[in-house]
Amino acid sequence: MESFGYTVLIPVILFFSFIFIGLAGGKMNKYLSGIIGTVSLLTVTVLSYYTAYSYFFVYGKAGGVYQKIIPFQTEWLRFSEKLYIEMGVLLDPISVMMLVVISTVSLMVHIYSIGYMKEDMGYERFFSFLSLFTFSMTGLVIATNIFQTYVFWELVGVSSYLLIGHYYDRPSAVAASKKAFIVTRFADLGFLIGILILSNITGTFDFKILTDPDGSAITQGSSVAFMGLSVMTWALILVFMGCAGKSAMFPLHIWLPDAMEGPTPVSALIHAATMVVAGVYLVARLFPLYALSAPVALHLVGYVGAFTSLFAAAIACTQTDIKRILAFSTISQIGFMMLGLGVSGYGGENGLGFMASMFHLFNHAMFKALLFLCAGSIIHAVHNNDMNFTGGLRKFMPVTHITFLIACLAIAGIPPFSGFFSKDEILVAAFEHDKFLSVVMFAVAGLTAFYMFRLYFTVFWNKDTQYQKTPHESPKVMAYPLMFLAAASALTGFIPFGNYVTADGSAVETPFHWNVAVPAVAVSFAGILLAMKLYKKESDMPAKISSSLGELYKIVYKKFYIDEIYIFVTKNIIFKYISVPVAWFDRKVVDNTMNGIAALTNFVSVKIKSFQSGQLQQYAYVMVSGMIVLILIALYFMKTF
Amino acid sequence: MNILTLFLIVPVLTVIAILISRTKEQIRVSAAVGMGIQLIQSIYLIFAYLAERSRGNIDVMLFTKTWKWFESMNIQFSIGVDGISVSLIALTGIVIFTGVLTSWHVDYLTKEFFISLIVLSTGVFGFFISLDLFTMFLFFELAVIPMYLLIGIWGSGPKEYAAMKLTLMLMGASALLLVGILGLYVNSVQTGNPEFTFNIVDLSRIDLPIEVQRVFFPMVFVGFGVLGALFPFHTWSPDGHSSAPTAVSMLHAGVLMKMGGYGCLRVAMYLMPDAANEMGWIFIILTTISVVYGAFGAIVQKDLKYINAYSSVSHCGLVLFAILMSDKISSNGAVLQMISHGLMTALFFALIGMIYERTHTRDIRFMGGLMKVLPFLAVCYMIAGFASLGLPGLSGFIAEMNIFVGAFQHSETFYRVATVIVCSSIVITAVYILRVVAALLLGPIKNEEFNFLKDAVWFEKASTVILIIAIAGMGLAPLWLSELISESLNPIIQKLSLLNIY
Amino acid sequence: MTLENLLLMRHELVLSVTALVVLLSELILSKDDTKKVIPLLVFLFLINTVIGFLPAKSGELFGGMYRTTGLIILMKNILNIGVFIVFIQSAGWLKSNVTGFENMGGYFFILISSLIGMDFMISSGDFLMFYIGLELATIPLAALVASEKLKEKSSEAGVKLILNAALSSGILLFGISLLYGTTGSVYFYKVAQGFYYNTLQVLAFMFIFTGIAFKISIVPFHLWTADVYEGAPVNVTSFLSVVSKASAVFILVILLFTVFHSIIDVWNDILYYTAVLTMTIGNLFAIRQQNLKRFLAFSSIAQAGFIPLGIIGGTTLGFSSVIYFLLIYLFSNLGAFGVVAAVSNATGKENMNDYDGFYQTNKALSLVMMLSLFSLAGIPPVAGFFGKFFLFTSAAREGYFLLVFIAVVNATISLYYYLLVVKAMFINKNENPIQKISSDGYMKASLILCTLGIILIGFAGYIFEFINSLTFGVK
Amino acid sequence: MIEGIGLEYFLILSTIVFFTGIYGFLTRKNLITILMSTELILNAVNINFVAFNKYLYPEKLEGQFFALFVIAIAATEVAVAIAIIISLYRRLKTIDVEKANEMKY
Repeated sequence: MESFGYTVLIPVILFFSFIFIGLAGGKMNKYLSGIIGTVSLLTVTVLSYYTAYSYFFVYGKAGGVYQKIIPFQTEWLRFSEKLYIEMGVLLDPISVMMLVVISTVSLMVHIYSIGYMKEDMGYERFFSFLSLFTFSMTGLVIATNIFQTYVFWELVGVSSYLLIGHYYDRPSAVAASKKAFIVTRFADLGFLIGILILSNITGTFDFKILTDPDGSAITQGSSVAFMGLSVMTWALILVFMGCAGKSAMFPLHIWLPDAMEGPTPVSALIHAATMVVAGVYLVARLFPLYALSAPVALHLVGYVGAFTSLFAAAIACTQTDIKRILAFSTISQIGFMMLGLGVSGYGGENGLGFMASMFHLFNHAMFKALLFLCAGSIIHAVHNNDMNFTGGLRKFMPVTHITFLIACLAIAGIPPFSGFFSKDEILVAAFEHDKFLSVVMFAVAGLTAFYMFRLYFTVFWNKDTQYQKTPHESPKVMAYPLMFLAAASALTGFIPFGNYVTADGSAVETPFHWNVAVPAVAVSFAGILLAMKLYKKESDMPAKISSSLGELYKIVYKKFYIDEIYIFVTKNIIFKYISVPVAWFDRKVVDNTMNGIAALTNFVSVKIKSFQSGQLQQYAYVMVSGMIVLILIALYFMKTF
Repeated sequence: MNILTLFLIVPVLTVIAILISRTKEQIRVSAAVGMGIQLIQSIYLIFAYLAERSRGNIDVMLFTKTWKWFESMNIQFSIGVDGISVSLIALTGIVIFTGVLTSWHVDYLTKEFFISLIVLSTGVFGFFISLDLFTMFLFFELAVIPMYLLIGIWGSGPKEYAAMKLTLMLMGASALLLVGILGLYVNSVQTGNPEFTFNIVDLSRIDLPIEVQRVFFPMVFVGFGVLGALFPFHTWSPDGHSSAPTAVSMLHAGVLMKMGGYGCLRVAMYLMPDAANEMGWIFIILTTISVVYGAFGAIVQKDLKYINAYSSVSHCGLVLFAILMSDKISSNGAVLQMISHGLMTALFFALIGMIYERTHTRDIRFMGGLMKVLPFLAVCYMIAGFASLGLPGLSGFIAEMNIFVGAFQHSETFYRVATVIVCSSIVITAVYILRVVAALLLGPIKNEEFNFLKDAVWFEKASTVILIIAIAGMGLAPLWLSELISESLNPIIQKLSLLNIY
Repeated sequence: MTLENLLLMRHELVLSVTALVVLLSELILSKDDTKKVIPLLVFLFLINTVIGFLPAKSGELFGGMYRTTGLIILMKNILNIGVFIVFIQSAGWLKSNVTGFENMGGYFFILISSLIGMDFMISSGDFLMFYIGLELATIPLAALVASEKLKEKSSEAGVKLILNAALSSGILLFGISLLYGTTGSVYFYKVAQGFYYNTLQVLAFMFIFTGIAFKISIVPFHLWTADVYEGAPVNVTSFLSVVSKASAVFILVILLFTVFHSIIDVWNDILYYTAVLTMTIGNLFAIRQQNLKRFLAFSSIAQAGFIPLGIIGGTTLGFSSVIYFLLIYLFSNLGAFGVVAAVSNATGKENMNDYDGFYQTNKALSLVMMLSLFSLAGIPPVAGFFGKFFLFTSAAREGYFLLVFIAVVNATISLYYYLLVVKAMFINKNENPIQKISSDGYMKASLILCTLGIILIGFAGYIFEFINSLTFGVK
Repeated sequence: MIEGIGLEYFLILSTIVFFTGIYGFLTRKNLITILMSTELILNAVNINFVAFNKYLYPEKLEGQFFALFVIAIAATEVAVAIAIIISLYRRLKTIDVEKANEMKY
């Protein structure tokens, strides 16, 4: 058995890279910081790959089942004998897989950014925060206990905040970063309370104990507590709330499209490939609990995933901002993953959904990162985010064009690209589990193909736009990551994922269901053809269709007015009807009460001043009458004896 | 010589040194040196304490020393420390030292300023080392009074009003407190204790009748609670903090408000556990309101210091809330929160002071984009903000998590519901912190004149860096501090939980 | 009666000698040299004060009309210290020509006679001696209050004092006559034996209480105080507010503890109500005052309201606290009055507004003033805190928590107006602050003395222990 | 001992005189009259002392001595009071008590 002790270096290297670039970045050559960041990431990637290799192929299995290995653990904060936070490394199939995903995408993004951010003022800051993010994200996935997850959960949130707000002199970026942080923070409140309840009923934070399918944690807290659901169900629903926030599930998705204000590499890394799937990861991490202890919560996960998926896909069809389309597509794809988890059971054949969801997560990371980086490339070339201002770019940017097409095919689920395999398995799982959901997901698959190719055709075909400056292909440092990711998107589908990543660690057979795969591919093709018809050539068809849909189109275009509702709730209700009154109450009522006591004292003081009239006889009068009153009091009290 | 007496002797020597100084430079240097020594010995005290503990000394209080003072009243000058006071003394050492550094530029009546500041800090040090309620009360008032002059003379805005209000409200609170401790004293003759006493250690061995506790627990709790910004007696805080000069805001929010929490824990809860369990719920409601109300109040403020003052109300409310849970984890969290809030609010006020000196306004509506011109201060401000909203890796997170986890272990639903409500403050905190950060530091520069601002100078950098190191150190490696405190909480919690029903 | 016996009343004897020497020396000295009376007097009085501290025996004289104990000697010493400080504070005022005093010897003679009266009053063993002492203490003061011929306020104050005093002593006498009628004696110990719950006797007690409360200026017998304090010369005011008040408190406590102890329940109640009234009314009036003398008058009324907290319950510890409090009060109040006197002598300004920006020009004086006021307000670490704290403690030990609470709240209110003065001196801006005042050595010495007292008495625990050892067994 | 007249008559008399004095003190506007009223009060006291002494405790003369001292001290009091009143008169040109109210509130 190899000790995986070196894995602790993964976050440690990144942390020091962050500190070093952060403190010394301003004082050295600006490109050096990029190099340092990339080199440390390269080291981390090598380590991750090595870990993955030794875990999956050499040491990880015991008795045919992948074990949870904790090579490193140190106590960080002790609450009580049983409740303590440890910082450690937990290796199991999903965390190792996530390490690979994170390090790969992050490395690509680092390399890409060396070129992309070249002219940026905050170059060192950017790389320092990238390191911080990668550190937090790796910390999150290798967490040994739910509190460690929470710690890094918050840290990825803040690095996301910092990176979205990279262009801090742009009010829109500032607003977007704020929104992202606050919305996820609100979701984290649910997560935190969920943790509190979990810790209260199980008395532990440790994942190993919590997720032991034969352990006591599964059976605890199953008594009905509140509104017909068990305590455990409530706890897991609250934890899922946190996941929904981070993974932009409806109705907490509103921050993600705005988060596109950040630099595009950031969107690729954080808001497409890694951080946003943290929610999925966490549900997967706690999957035994969900599956065995609180099936209701798991259903909720599935339904929320399905609904969000459809909802976001519909919106994506109407948007014109390239990055926003990708953002909604991300939301939609994460919905897929959530659904995959939601329709999964624990172990064996039932665990197909889990495995498919993880598989999709893996594939999605590759092709979505690719999409974003391509988008970055496009934006870099044309200096515009809106797809209506682009067209015919295939001539100018061949590499971007091809890689983008591969990614589109992958996301649309066209065989043999990676998306096909994972999406197919999710659909199979859904089909076996819940017919209704599977119908919904078929529709989403079609919509996905449509809107992605709508984007593809509009940008690369369509009209020949006249550009102010002729667009050019991106430099090599940006092109290589695209190529690498394109290769990954094309090929990762062939990985026999079921052998490695499953809910209970033992391999799952992934049978090929023709009755699901064929219709799915057909639907996708239909979507692509429709998009081709509408957008390959410049035409007024799309406009006609949208105007014929009228109000419906507008509602979808306006993203179902969710943002407006949020603004109404925050600005009008919380600000106007809570905060302002609280501030008013504090100043006018509480404070004035205190001032009033002082004023009253003064008032009395003025009122009684006539006693001191300066008249000698009045003094004597008060004296004599005061004496008489005192005498009466004395005599009165005497009677009691 | 008892090491603790040094905490009182050094300030006296410093004051003498300041008195005989001739130039402003000499005054500053002697103040900084004196307070530097205080800082060093307060850090040393932690190690000395740990060494003594590891030597197997299991007394409740270490380094104790008692002098008879007023024998016929059995009033002693009794000092000693446990883990809680040691860590709060370290906090005080840090804050007063950085406070002196931030006041480097005080030009008007420099001598008097530093003397008042040092007298104030002496009161705080004395408060934390006292084991006798009489001396404790003495130092409590000693710490409050210089505040009047400090705010009144060197403050800004409606300083006279604010100073008077702050002083009177705190002294009014001490009226309640005084009656409370006299109540303890008068009822201290019980079985096992033949003589009236103010000594906390002696008092803790007595089981006071519940009727007595019922009367005096609220008095002591409110008395200290006012200093800890207990709703609805917190209104001195926004006015006071906003008018006070930088160092005073730092010390006041950073340390003085902690005396409230410490007193509640050490006197109210420790000495009157029955009443604490019985009447705790009233104050739980008040502190819950404090936490949420303070946070909501902070959202709409426009003055930087007001925002911070309301946030202090919220954070200090959390301290009292946690103490009232009479649970070891949350009490540990309470002490951690005191330290954490002390550090970060000191940092906040220091930074606000520095920014104010440059921009001459504290109104966030007229500011923006300072990140461009004052990168150092801006980054520090953001770090303070993150600490305040409970970012892991900084001190606030540790404290809050201890409080939430601990409070949620309570068996009664009422307490858990209160905990959930209090938890929600983390979101509201995020809202107002980010709002300020966005309005103040980010975005385009609103005022052309701001383009010519100069970033921090050496003493400003020194003071902020010290505070940030402390905040991050506590946030990254919380275990030793938390262990230091929690071991000392044992006697208190034992006393409380012996009587708990669950 | 032997000489040795006569030495029992050495305080009064030495004082009488001093008074006569001063009076005679003025006759001997030529007109231009009259100022030399001051150092002579200060020297003599210092000797007198020191003699007071020499060890002495307890005993009785004149068949029990006069008695002395360690405690009574302590009280007299406290009064001596107070008068000594008042004397050296008045030097500057006497030397300046605003007074209209041709012969300073007269001033000193009158004050010393008043002090002799107080000493006799404290030492009295029967009501006759008590009455004589009381009148001897009061009547000369009235003359002194009215002595500033050039000021109209002065004679108005004199009239108010003498007539009110006459009324109150008439009431007091009526009470004594009733006591005599019901017990058949005017000796304290005999009266105490025949004293019990009897309507007529309680009536008599109330009359006597009124007479003494008038001197302590307890509400509702306080109304003369402010006017008299304002009208009188500053130093006479400080004498009135400190020495005169302290002596009246001493005799009140002695009477309550020895003569009227059997109706402790009655006077506990009476003290309770009057204490609350006195503190509150004193504070409420003090808030608005602009004239510093008048301000200090009301503040001293409020301070008087704290004294019953120590008396109430009738414990020796309370008695010690009262004496301790008065000792501290003496230094604090004289410190404050000293500064007011210094300023008033130099500039004639007595209003609070005049003190705006005082710190800029007169650092030492404002610091003394601040310390004195903080001591009056009961702020640590100065002595006033300890004095008040012990009063509160002794009341609390008797179970009067509500009273203590009211008292502490009143202490907070009093802090407000003391801070107003501090604010004027330190915070308020003023274009033309009072010029730098160079006070004479006497004033400086007195202020240093007061400051030392204010700072040290609190910390020196053995002073309290010493007092407590003397009060032990007073009942 | 006066035949047929009991102690109570003296006491009634002295009480009447006492309250007459107080009444006079409170109502008369002339300072001298007020001063005279205080004399009435003191005289009431003297009546008391002498009467008590004579009727109840004739074996000792405490009461009578007390009365003598009261008379003497009253005389000094009057002397000082009148001196002050004269000094006030010099400035106010009146001895109306209501005019002596410069200091108030």
